[in-house]
Amino acid sequence: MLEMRNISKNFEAVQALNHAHLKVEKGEIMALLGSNGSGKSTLVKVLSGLVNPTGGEIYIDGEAVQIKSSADARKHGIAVAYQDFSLIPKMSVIDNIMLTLSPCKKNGQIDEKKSREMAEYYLNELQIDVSPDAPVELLMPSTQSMIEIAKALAMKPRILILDEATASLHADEVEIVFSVLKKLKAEGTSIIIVTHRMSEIFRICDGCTILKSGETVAEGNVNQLDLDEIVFHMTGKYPDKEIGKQETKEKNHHLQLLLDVKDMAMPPKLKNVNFQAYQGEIVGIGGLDGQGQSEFIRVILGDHNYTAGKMIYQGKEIRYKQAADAVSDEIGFISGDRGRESIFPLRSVAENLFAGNTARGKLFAYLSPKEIDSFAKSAMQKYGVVAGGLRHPANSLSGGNQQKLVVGRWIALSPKLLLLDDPTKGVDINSRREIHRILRECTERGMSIIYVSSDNEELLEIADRIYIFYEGQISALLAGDDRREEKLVAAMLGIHQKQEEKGKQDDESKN
Amino acid sequence: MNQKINQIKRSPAFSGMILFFLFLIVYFGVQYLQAPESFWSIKTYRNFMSLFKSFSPLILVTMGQAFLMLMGIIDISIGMQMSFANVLAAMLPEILGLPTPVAWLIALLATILLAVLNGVIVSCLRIPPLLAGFAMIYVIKGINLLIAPKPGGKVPAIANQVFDSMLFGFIPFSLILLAVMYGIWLYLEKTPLIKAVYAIGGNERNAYATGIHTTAIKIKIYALAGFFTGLAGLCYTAAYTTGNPITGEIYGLQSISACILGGISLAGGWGNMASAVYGVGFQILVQTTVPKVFTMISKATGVNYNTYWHNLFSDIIILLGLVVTIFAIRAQRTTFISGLKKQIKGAKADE
Amino acid sequence: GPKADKKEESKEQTTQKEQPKPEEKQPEKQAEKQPEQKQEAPAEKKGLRVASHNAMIEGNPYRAVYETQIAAAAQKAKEMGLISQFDSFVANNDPALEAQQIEQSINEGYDIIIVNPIAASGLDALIQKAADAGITYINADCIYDSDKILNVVVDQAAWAEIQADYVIKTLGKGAKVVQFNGIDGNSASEIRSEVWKKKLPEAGIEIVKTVAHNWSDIEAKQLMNEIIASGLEFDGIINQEGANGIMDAIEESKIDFPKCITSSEEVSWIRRIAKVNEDKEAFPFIVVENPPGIGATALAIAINIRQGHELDPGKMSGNNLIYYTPQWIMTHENQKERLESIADLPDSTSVSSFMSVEEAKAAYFK
Amino acid sequence: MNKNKVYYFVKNNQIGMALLLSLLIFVVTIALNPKSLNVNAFGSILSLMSMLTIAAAGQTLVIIADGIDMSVGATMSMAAIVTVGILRGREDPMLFVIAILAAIGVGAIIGLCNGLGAVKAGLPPMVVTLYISNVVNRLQYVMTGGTPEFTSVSLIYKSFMTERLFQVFPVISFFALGMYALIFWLMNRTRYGQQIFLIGNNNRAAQLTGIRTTRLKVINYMMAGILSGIAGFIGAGNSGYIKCGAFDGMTIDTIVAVVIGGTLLAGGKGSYAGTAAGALLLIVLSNGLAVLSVSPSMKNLIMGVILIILLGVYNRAKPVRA
Ligand SMILES: Nc1ncnc2c1ncn2[C@@H]1O[C@H](COP(=O)(O)OP(=O)(O)OP(=O)(O)O)[C@@H](O)[C@H]1O
Ligand SMILES: Nc1ncnc2c1ncn2[C@@H]1O[C@H](COP(=O)(O)OP(=O)(O)OP(=O)(O)O)[C@@H](O)[C@H]1O
Ligand SMILES: [Mg+2]
Ligand SMILES: [Mg+2]
Repeated sequence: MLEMRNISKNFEAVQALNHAHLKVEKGEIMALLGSNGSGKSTLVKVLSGLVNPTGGEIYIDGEAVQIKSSADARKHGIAVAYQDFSLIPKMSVIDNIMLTLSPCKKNGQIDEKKSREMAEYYLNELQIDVSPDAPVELLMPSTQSMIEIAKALAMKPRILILDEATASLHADEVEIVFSVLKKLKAEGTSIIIVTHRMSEIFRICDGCTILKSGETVAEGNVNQLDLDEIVFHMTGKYPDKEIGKQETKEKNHHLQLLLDVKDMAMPPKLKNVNFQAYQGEIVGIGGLDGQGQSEFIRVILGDHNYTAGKMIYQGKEIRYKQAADAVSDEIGFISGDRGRESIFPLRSVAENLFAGNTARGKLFAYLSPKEIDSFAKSAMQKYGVVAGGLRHPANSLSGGNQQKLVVGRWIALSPKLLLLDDPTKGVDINSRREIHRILRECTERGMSIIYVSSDNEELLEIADRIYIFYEGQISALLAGDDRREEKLVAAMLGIHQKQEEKGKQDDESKN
Repeated sequence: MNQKINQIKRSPAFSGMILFFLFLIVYFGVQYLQAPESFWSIKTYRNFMSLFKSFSPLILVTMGQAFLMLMGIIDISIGMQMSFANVLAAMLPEILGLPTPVAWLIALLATILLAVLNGVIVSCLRIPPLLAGFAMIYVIKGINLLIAPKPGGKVPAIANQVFDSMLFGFIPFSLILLAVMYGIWLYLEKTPLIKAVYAIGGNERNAYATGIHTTAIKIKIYALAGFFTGLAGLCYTAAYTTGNPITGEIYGLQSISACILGGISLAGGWGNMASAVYGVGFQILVQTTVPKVFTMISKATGVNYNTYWHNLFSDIIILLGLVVTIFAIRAQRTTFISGLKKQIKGAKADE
Repeated sequence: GPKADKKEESKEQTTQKEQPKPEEKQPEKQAEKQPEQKQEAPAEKKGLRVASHNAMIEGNPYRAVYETQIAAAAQKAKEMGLISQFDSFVANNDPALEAQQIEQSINEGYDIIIVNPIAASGLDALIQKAADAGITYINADCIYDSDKILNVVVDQAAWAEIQADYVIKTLGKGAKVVQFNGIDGNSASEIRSEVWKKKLPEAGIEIVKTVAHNWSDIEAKQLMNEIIASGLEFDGIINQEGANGIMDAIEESKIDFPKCITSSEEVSWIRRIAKVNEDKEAFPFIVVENPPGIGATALAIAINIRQGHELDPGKMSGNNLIYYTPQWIMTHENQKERLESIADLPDSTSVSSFMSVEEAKAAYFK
Repeated sequence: MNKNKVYYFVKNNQIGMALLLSLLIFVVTIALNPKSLNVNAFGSILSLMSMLTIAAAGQTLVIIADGIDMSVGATMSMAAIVTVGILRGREDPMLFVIAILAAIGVGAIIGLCNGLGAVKAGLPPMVVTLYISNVVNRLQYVMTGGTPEFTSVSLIYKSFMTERLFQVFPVISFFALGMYALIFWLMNRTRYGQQIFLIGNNNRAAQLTGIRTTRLKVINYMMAGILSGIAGFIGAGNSGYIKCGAFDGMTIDTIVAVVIGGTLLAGGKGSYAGTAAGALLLIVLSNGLAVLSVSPSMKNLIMGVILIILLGVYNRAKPVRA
């Protein structure tokens, strides 16, 4: 039905795809797997016309086709629910679902009534409970995600692609989506699912294609593969069963309380959060995407304003108005959303490393370029950033190196508290290890770290204690022997622990 | 009823509407105070109606600009384009001896073509619209001056008579024309084309990802704006019976600020044609009323304030109007969002 | 505010100072006025209402002086009881606003409307309307093509001829000149240019370059700089305005003075060129006035018409055209006395004359 | 291979290209009109270029920080009028100090308004600075009653400001050099400069890195206002006759000079050297068209087309399809 051969794509210095393959049959559900940054989304976008490949061919029903634009993809019956959405924030739910699909009356105007009926059909099908006239920007991420899926369904595609569409969905929503997918499969639709949730693969997928660094490293039937093998193909190593079982440091009691957050709320994203970070520890924050972790960490930084509760840092109650206030109190922040929140793509490697330093100090005092260079040089040596040169623009680096640049920027300044929001997104395994090593060294020197991650494995590996967020609340705190994958997953999904969690929270609030 | 009011309050044109009606009251108030005895006569009506005649070119240009701004594009050369149509319509009969209707048709088509060229430069060459506008002003000014080195040309008197006429003795021709053009918007508003325009203005990448031919739509809308601009040029020709190569230039910036005053977002995807009309109406009323207010003040106090003061105050009022509009829109949007902060995911999609 | 009042005052002073200078018969005039004012008692009762429409004043010093002088003349007429109301409107170069303002004036029933328009066309419909309403509509400064109105303009052809004659006399046959126009397309600028383009070649003088400085000293300077930089050879300069800018460029590049320069009547220029020529005639020049007071003259004529006086066709140039011939001319010969006559004018203004109501009557009426 | 090299040079060396194009245009001009090769040509080009470069200093800073300042011209005019008004043709050194302080003050106030409007209030910079510039422009007329009482600085000062050493090096070009040193120091030798580059490149990242972006951008607008004020002060001496709105036309020229000099309109990348190169290109082009007696209409047309070509080469936005 669909076959992609030898697809390559370079983004400047980054090779996102390297002769990748993908093949899907009619009525087949194919899982497209790979670690972060392995090129899954890029492959999907090549198919949907959003990315112009450097090379390769696409065959549909055995015929070579040219996909030069999204409209071309549509013509071939390809519809995608994008990882980063394709919704128009200010437009209503109906308009978003029916954009380009609305039936017209004889006079060329949109038949609003029919259009509404059709949109409502898909809303019902996916059991999305929203007002069809609400602008989508007002909706929760999970609802937006459902609308994105509805939008793709409404195109009645022959090939449906869901790019991590389930990442921010709740368990019941995932069920609904899967039942719809099964129906479509029965109707002969080919489906490609990109996901990081391994359980989903075995539940619904037939085939499986694994990408690593832009190359297709494995293709096959799901029942021929087991989880370990999949992980091996994705990462190049077998999963370490020992993860999470490492010694707990149990040093909390000897150490000083650095940050104490009490009953913090920021409706509707955060409710009643109690949180502590001690000096010299790494506190992990886990949970599904969009459960309030990012907001929480930005509240600490002063980038968001909270409406209730208080924050005590170094024994003093604080309320930052902006990130600069926090930074001058020696709090650092590293975002995983590199492009938007941390890298200065046009500025040189040296300037990027020096950026944290740039933000401090007298505005008009003499600043020699040598100072910047020597700072950058030493940071580069320490943190192993591989760069063409200090003067090259940051966007000439590969993704992993860009991220190391950002990490290096902050660690070189050794703040008292370092906040990290999924800092290893799209970072390869070695760089990731490197970053972890650096962070551990830092805690030894007394730095405290709050580490948000969407990757459970990573959390279990690096964090001393793990707070898990669910719907804006902390659903569990895992410390010591509790730090086990199944507990973590359960807390993330907010499933079995309802009572337990309640009790725990009561405890916390009593404290 | 309440629901209706709420709907109006939420409309993008709300703040523009308030500004407009506020100044409409000022306008009539001044008329009344100037001559209370003759206020309730036909004169007041005629005075008001004559606004449509004089300003229909600006109103049409603003409507054309509004189409583009909804798509997130500004075209500061649009005023020059109007002059292009005007110069062609006036000069072609003189230079080539063409009959007037043919000349006017050519002027209209040529303006549409020029607008399409502009669209190609912006959407295919992907030059930022602001800079493209600067460059196009040079180009079109050059062309206009080549066609008509000085104001002039041949315009038959009948054109002006028709344009100046009143249907049934009380509806100005220009008002009808404007109503028809607004009708075009009312029709288009419900078509997939304008939905696509909003989508592109809201988020171009996502509109593209949804399968919208963004380039094609942009060029279509440029052509549509060109149609409005060309028509504005013809109105100008009829109203002033002359071809003037450069006087339209100021309409470029005036139309943009009118749209913003009316509540159209500079970033695109937010606003509607009513916004543009209210905005330009507000601007026109300020321009025409402020000198009168000063006349009244000087009559009352005996102190003469010259035109420099009129202009200063007009500009200050428009600047304030701008500030009010933008804050109003923001307030509107925050009540919309009712406390919901912009969500990380949504923001990401903006990229 | 208070600051504004002060400005107004100071401006009035300026104009008052300006007025008497070119009009040396001022005292007698004042004396004559008293009895006449009584005669015009009925007109006073009616109270003429006057509206002035000017295309723009910002960025155009000429029109700015036009504006202040017509306002001053109107103020005087008001004091004398000849008119009851004077309002001034400026269209900021926006034809729509201009048309709108004129239409409103017509609707509001002003008796006299004096227009210095943006362009020489485009107002026919309004003129018709004004005629129907019995309004005295006078077009001032730039000629407007219509037989329904009276044009009161400076005789630009005469102005240009005076300059051309001077250049021909000074340079003689075979000379080369650079021509500086105002704004291409502006009627005054075009009329002058046409005269020069005809007269100079006839006299065997070659115009080697023609440029337009948009009545701006800064642009004139840049253009002159470019001309000098291009290595163009020329003997003299025939010019409409902006002589200061031209002079700046000449001094800046330290080239020799050309053999002559012509210009109109900015006081700063007059003083500057006079200084250059203080001891001997180092840089032959001629200054010919193009009085911005033409609007005030138009007002005087309009009042006469409303008072029922009849225009003398013999004193007009065509049945709807009154030419005001430039009178204030300065060359090296009369440099001293001319300088003295403007001794108390500030640098920023220009020499300008206009007619009082009586003078206008004497000059153009039966 | 060779082709690639040329492409790489053209793409990545905008300053070099601007200079190269300027040279090319100049050579063509001379070839078509050999008389135009003379000392005065150099003097006049240098003088005009210096003035434009000085005027574009503030614009460079603002555009690098991802803003735009449509009030450069109005600020310059205002400062020039204030300068001339204070000097009143006198030459007392004290008065010069007062005049330049006043020019700086005028610039700072206008810049502050721009900053508050464009950054604090978050209005679109293009629109808000444009309207503020309108108001500033109108204020000049109200203040002076349309025609300033004094239109020129004293003769001696003026001839100093317009003096050309050896007929070639105008005094004003030394002011331009001084301005260059100042801006170079500001942009490349202070945290201020570093910060505006970072803000222009990625405002959100700069904010999260701890830069007080709002404050800095307001300061930057003020800085631009001050620089425009200084430019107005210099212009008052250099341009001879000052009237209301004398420098209004400068605004667009500064934007064009900045952009064709390699500064990104979207901010984050650029240099003042580029602006100077852009100014040179504009002036040489305009000079060339004048020297070749191109009519004003053709001059406009050619300028526009060349601008579009330059923008097409250097200022294209990224395509939606990656
Ligand atoms: N538009 C772009 N410009 C530059 N680099 C890009 C662009 N899009 C993707 N990349 C890079 O290409 C590589 C592959 O990215 P891609 O989004 O395909 O990864 P992915 O497999 O979908 O990862 P994830 O699981 O995190 O979604 C990454 O290194 C990324 O940084
Ligand atoms: N145009 C360029 N300019 C400068 N350096 C470049 C350029 N192209 C490639 N490089 C260098 O080549 C290196 C290899 O890039 P590449 O994207 O293949 O790295 P990578 O192995 O994928 O790293 P990561 O896994 O961290 O993303 C980059 O780090 C960069 O320093
Ligand atoms: Mg992805
Ligand atoms: Mg990589």
